[in-house]
Amino acid sequence: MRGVGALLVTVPLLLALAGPWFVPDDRTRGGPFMPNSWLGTDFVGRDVWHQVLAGGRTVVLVALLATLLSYLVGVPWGVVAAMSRPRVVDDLLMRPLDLLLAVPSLLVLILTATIAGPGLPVLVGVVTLVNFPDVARIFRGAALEIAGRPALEAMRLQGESWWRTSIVYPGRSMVRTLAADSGVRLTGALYLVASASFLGVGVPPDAADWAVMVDRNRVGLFLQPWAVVVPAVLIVALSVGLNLVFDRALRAEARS
Amino acid sequence: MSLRRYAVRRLAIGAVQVLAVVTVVFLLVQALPGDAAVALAGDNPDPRRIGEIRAAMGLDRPALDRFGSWLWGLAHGDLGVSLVSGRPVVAFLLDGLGPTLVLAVLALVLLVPLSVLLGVVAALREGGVVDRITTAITVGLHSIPEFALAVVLIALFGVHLRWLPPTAVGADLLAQPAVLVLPLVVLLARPVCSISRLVRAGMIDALASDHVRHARRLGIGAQRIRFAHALPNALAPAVQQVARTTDWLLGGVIVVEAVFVVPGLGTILVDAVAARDLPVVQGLAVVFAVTTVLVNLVADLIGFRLAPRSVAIA
Amino acid sequence: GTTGAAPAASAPKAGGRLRAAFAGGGAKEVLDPHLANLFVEAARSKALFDKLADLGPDVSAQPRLAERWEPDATLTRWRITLRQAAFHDGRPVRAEDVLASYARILDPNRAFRAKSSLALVDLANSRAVDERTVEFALERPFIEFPNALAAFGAYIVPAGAEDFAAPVGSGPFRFVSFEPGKSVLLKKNPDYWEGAPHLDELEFVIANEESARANALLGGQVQYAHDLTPTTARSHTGSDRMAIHRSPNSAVQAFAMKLDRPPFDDRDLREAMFLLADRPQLVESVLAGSGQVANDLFGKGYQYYADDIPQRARDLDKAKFLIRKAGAEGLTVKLDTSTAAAGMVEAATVFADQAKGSGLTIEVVTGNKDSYWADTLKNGSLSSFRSGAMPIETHIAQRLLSDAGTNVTKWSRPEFDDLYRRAVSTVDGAERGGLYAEMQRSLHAEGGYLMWGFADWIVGASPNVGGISTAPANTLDWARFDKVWLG
Amino acid sequence: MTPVVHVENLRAVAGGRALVDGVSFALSAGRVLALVGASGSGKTTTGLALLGEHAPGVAVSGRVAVTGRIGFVPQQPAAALNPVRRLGGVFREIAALHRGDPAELVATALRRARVPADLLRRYPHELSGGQQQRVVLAQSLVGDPAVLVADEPTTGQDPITRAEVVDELASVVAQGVALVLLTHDLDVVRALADEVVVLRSGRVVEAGATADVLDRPREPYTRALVAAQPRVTVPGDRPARRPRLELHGVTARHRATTVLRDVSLQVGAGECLAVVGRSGSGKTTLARCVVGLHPTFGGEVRLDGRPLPRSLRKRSRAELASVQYVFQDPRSSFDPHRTVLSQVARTAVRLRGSADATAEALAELAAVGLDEATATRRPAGLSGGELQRAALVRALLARPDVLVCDEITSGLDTLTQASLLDLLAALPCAVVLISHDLAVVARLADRVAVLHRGDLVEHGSAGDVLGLPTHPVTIGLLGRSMEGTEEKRT
Ligand SMILES: Nc1ncnc2c1ncn2[C@@H]1O[C@H](COP(=O)(O)OP(=O)(O)OP(=O)(O)O)[C@@H](O)[C@H]1O
Ligand SMILES: Nc1ncnc2c1ncn2[C@@H]1O[C@H](COP(=O)(O)OP(=O)(O)OP(=O)(O)O)[C@@H](O)[C@H]1O
Ligand SMILES: [Mg+2]
Ligand SMILES: [Mg+2]
Repeated sequence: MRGVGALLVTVPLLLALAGPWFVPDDRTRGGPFMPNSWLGTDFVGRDVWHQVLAGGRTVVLVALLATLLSYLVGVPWGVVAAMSRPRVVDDLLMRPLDLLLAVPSLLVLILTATIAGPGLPVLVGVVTLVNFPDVARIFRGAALEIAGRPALEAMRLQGESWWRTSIVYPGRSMVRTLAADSGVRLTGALYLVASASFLGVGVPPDAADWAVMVDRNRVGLFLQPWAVVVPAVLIVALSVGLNLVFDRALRAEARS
Repeated sequence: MSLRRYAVRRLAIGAVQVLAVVTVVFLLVQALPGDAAVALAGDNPDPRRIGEIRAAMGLDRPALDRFGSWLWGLAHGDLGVSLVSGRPVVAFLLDGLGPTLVLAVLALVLLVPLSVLLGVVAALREGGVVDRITTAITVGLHSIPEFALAVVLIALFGVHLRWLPPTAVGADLLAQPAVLVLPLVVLLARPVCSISRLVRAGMIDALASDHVRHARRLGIGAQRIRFAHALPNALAPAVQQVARTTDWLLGGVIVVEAVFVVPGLGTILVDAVAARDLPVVQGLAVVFAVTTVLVNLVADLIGFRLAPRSVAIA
Repeated sequence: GTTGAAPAASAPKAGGRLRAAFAGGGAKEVLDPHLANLFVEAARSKALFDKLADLGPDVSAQPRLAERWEPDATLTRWRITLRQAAFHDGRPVRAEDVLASYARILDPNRAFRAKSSLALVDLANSRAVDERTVEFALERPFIEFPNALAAFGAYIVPAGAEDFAAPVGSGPFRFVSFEPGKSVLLKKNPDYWEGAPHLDELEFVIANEESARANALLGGQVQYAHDLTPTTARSHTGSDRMAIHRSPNSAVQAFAMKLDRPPFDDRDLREAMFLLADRPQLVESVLAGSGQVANDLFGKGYQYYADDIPQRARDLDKAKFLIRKAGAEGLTVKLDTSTAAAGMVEAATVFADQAKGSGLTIEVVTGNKDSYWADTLKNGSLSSFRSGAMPIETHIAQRLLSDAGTNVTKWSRPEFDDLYRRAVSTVDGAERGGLYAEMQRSLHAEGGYLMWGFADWIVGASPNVGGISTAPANTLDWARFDKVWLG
Repeated sequence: MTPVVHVENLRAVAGGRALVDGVSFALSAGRVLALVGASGSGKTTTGLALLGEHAPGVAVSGRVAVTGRIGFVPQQPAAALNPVRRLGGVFREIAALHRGDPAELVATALRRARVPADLLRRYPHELSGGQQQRVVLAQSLVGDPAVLVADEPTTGQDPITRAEVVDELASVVAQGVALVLLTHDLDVVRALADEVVVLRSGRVVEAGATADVLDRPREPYTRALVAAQPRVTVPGDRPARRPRLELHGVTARHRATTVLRDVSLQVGAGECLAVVGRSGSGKTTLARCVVGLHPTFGGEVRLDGRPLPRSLRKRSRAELASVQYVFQDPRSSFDPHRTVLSQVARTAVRLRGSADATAEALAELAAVGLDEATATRRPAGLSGGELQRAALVRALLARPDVLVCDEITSGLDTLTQASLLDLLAALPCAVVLISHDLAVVARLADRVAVLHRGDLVEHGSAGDVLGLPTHPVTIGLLGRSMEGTEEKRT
């Protein structure tokens, strides 16, 4: 098992990040779903291998960026809500999120995407929007618990700096929460990015994008399966690999 | 705080939430490009005709005015009529609620035992082959979008092997349960994965806890320890996740409904948004928001029972 | 043509229930034939109701409930004799019903789709001559009035009908039940004027996803799947579970350039665009070969189509030259497109690829699908375009006259309007044909539509279904279930 | 009588270190054996070995024979109760494992452990610490165990509860159960044990009858252990000094419940004020109001006549330095990721701007018996007693005017405790000492305040309060302490 996770992450990640440099400029077009080249052609007759090379960056970047952004917004949001005095700030910050959670995420997704139109920033924004309330809630809970810890109170009694009491110590204490959460969250982001294309959100319907490829090429599954199978396997490998790596890191951290 | 007072307070907050949600949805729908008249005119967008449609639908009234009268109706239990078809919104909701409820309820009924079973089995074999395999499968499945899984399952079991009907087209869901098998599998794949992982983690923690060790010392049998002592502790976080899954299920499993042709709330939602049929979207938002509030309330009450300590502190 | 392993049962057979899967509009669908908008609504209306005329295989008007029509010499009064037909409740179809139906469509407070086609009817001066004769007064001479009678949604309903919860029509099938967004069940009308249908029952079911329709057909859950993709057709060619029926020339695929604004107010640039398009490649990749190359003109194979105009082909050098001449070198043009119709986005990117190296850059912009047609009617300079079948005259009247409601290319030429007016008031067929040819020549030379292909309409059916016609979509024989049988 | 417990040459090894080394003893029914020794001497390890258990990473060898069933009352009863199960259900489950009428079995066990039957409908968190302890005892008693192992049953309990626990255990023993008592509380040993085994670093130092070992110790270690035990004595009056710290009408609540009502107190420079009271009476809350960790209280806290800001956040460095606090639970008051030394030294850096904080910290740590090797470990590598001392040094490095100590002696053996008390007695600053242990109070306090359910019920010089207690709670606390000291089983 050792190294499987790393391998599962590296292959798709490398393909995604470096792939676009290996796509030839003059790409030819043939008939759709023809088996004439290595991985055949896709639904508009483009070479699937070239599409695979070109199409990982958006998926991976959007998922990574959206996850990162969810944490960048959600963690401070939750921490500020938890640590704030007066407690009204907590309500002011958290009630609107309850509201967001009461609107089904799908409705939010469809409406915001329709309003904003396609584009990677929109996709990143939508995935972030769906994720960050959850992140904020989790980290508010974690921060509340940390704020009540005698260790932090002791530091404040020592006159410790804001930096150490509000950032370093809570940050260190939340690493575990973060690590446990981020594997699942990244997988969820990958999933959302992939689903968005089915709903017609975010990316143009013929973009070179692994998720879009899975959706648009599924009509040709019986004619030319590689156009679906290869990008799908890459997405799954990436998530499984990420989770295995995070799990391993967590277990290692727990042991130390 | 007593359970009842807690519930009443939560319901009051819930009512405010529902109001806020419909307001937000109204604003969002207003912000959509085009309106019902434009959508209805479709590829025949003669401006004169669009103007006539707009007048016929009453869209020439100011937005605030329309929202006001809609709210007034809501206060009287009237959800209004569809802009496009003129049918009462309630009739739409009732049409769509049936199939979605059948799917959602069945999915929930299967979800809990399935994911608990998987989670417990993995936890009892922590680090073993069974655990690793279930972990890899659950993580993998968790990242596969419903449409991709559905395509594969339909191609294999519906079309190639012909074991199961590939769609539910025109079928009465309850009379022909076979049509429900594939949609349910697709619907359950993700939640089962996420919840079973939560159960597994909770179970591992609980099995290592002092109170389980103490229960063992008292001579309580292994099965009782697992299911009566460790499991309840592992369930609390899972219940929250189930609540969120319910919201997802009721919120219209758009993809599953589209792929398997189940004319439920998800389909109505997509169609209504595409048609800019504001009253229908609003009606759906009310239903979704109310359900979400209720489901979360129920989850919290169950959580209260499962983790009496944490609620008492919070 | 029709392909499939097992040939459709050759001899018509009576009986059975056919289930037909269509894309729908969700729960917003209604059974009011005048409100019909979607294919499924058109097909259902056709099964339940009749129009006075309908479009034949060459997309020219053919008599239906009208047995015959005669204009007077001024072409402003039309006498229409109704066929002996009855509504499902046994009442005969009378002149009054016709007038009432048209009055309903033309109601100024409503917005039915056929209204613009029938707008030239002067209802106040039209009358019922007797039970089965109507005399229509028109506001201007119009030889193509039968096209209006065949307009989308111009169905005859019983006088006074307003509630269509259980519709009563004169069509080949009678209403049984309706679940919006899910299904409509009809049974045969044994007294249909054209002879009873073969089928006992007909059920329309809704499946918005193309793959769902194909899967339902493969799984034996439906016997007819409307509107399949070429890929599905290719996947199952030769299968013993699905026969593929293609209707050529059903939908035209195009790009629309606006003539009233830069950069396409420049005739050279428009010509350059015509020469840039590699039509065979577009047909090959976007339509997966299921279609024909178009020649920037609407209505291939339809009545009055000018097929003597030579086919355009790609000429990159000349296009480059023209782009330079128009001073458009280095220019970037936005091509608006959306998923409002199948293949538009793909065609846009393929075309953008084809324009590479020409000096002109085409940037594809994907817009909102629900408001796409209204948006592109007003905004932008270049957009994707697609249209179903209709008579060439209707195409011109609705899209190319100076005052046309949906003039997306902003083609506005007094002399062209004049030619049209002359054509529709010319009784002599040959002379009229000449005028249509002249109009098409000027459109071909400097019009705003870059029409690159005609897509086949693809329908899948169980191999045992017989009698499926391959007439273009939107014509009479398309989705005509009274002629279909289960073998 | 044949022994029901027989241990021979028990060894427990972890990572090459012997935690328990050659322990042997035997015990008959109805008798009590106490394992005593400093924290970390191997008591719990031995007790677990009797159950056939060991901590992960520990290898156990030797012979352990137990006749009949063995019950265990763990060191932290709260953790042994399942937070999501009502007590009744668990009791019924346990009863079902034994022969006899379940209701009868449970009722008997509850009676023997003095748990009121109406507690069965509750969840564990709805019980007080003492009740939790008795519930765990009752669980172990269902079905009549032959042997009971009780691990530190009185640590952290107030004198009244402690006496109750002792009574309970005594009555259990009277019914013929053999009891193995693991404790460092010599009062409890005197009250209960027939035999004593003294452990030091896992080895048996001395063993024998209680009276022999405790009253006539042979080994110097045992002698020191016994000698270091403080007694409750009534101190003489000392003159009152000018008040340094004053509390005026302090009222505090946790959410809706008021836990302190209108408490006014004062402490002079160099004085020691002891705050005593039963568990849950509000002692810790009072301390937290003073040090600024409970900012929502009503009333006023003054230092040298100037009001102190309620919240820690509003206090200046000087004010922070002048009022310091030693937490009740030392382990949780340290960051598990940094070394103890680095954490202790920060006080000197932040509050006094000390140039060589580390050296200063090391010196003071050495003064309380913590060498550099110990101090440079992370908190997990230190025993509870060691951490308690480190926490004290952390506070003292601020050179406070007022030091608030919350139960800083409860987890310590008598020797360590004695050295700590000496240190506290020598401090120049005002000390607020919160303690259950009236012997400790008597040794240090100039003034005593008694809290009961949030009310200040008695306040005065130590001599007055301890010598002539007026409030029933004070009398109860004091009486029980005296009893614990003087009563011996015969
Ligand atoms: N899993 C372990 N690995 C290594 N050392 C351990 C482990 N568990 C306990 N120890 C060490 O074994 C020694 C004896 O621990 P034990 O818990 O038996 O002490 P104790 O006498 O019960 O102390 P206390 O009075 O603090 O409860 C201690 O030094 C402790 O640090
Ligand atoms: N965070 C809290 N939330 C609610 N109630 C609390 C909280 N902390 C303490 N209490 C309650 O306040 C009362 C006083 O608690 P406090 O900790 O001051 O008692 P104490 O005298 O220090 O007890 P002990 O001797 O057990 O440490 C108790 O009844 C306790 O249950
Ligand atoms: Mg111990
Ligand atoms: Mg306390």
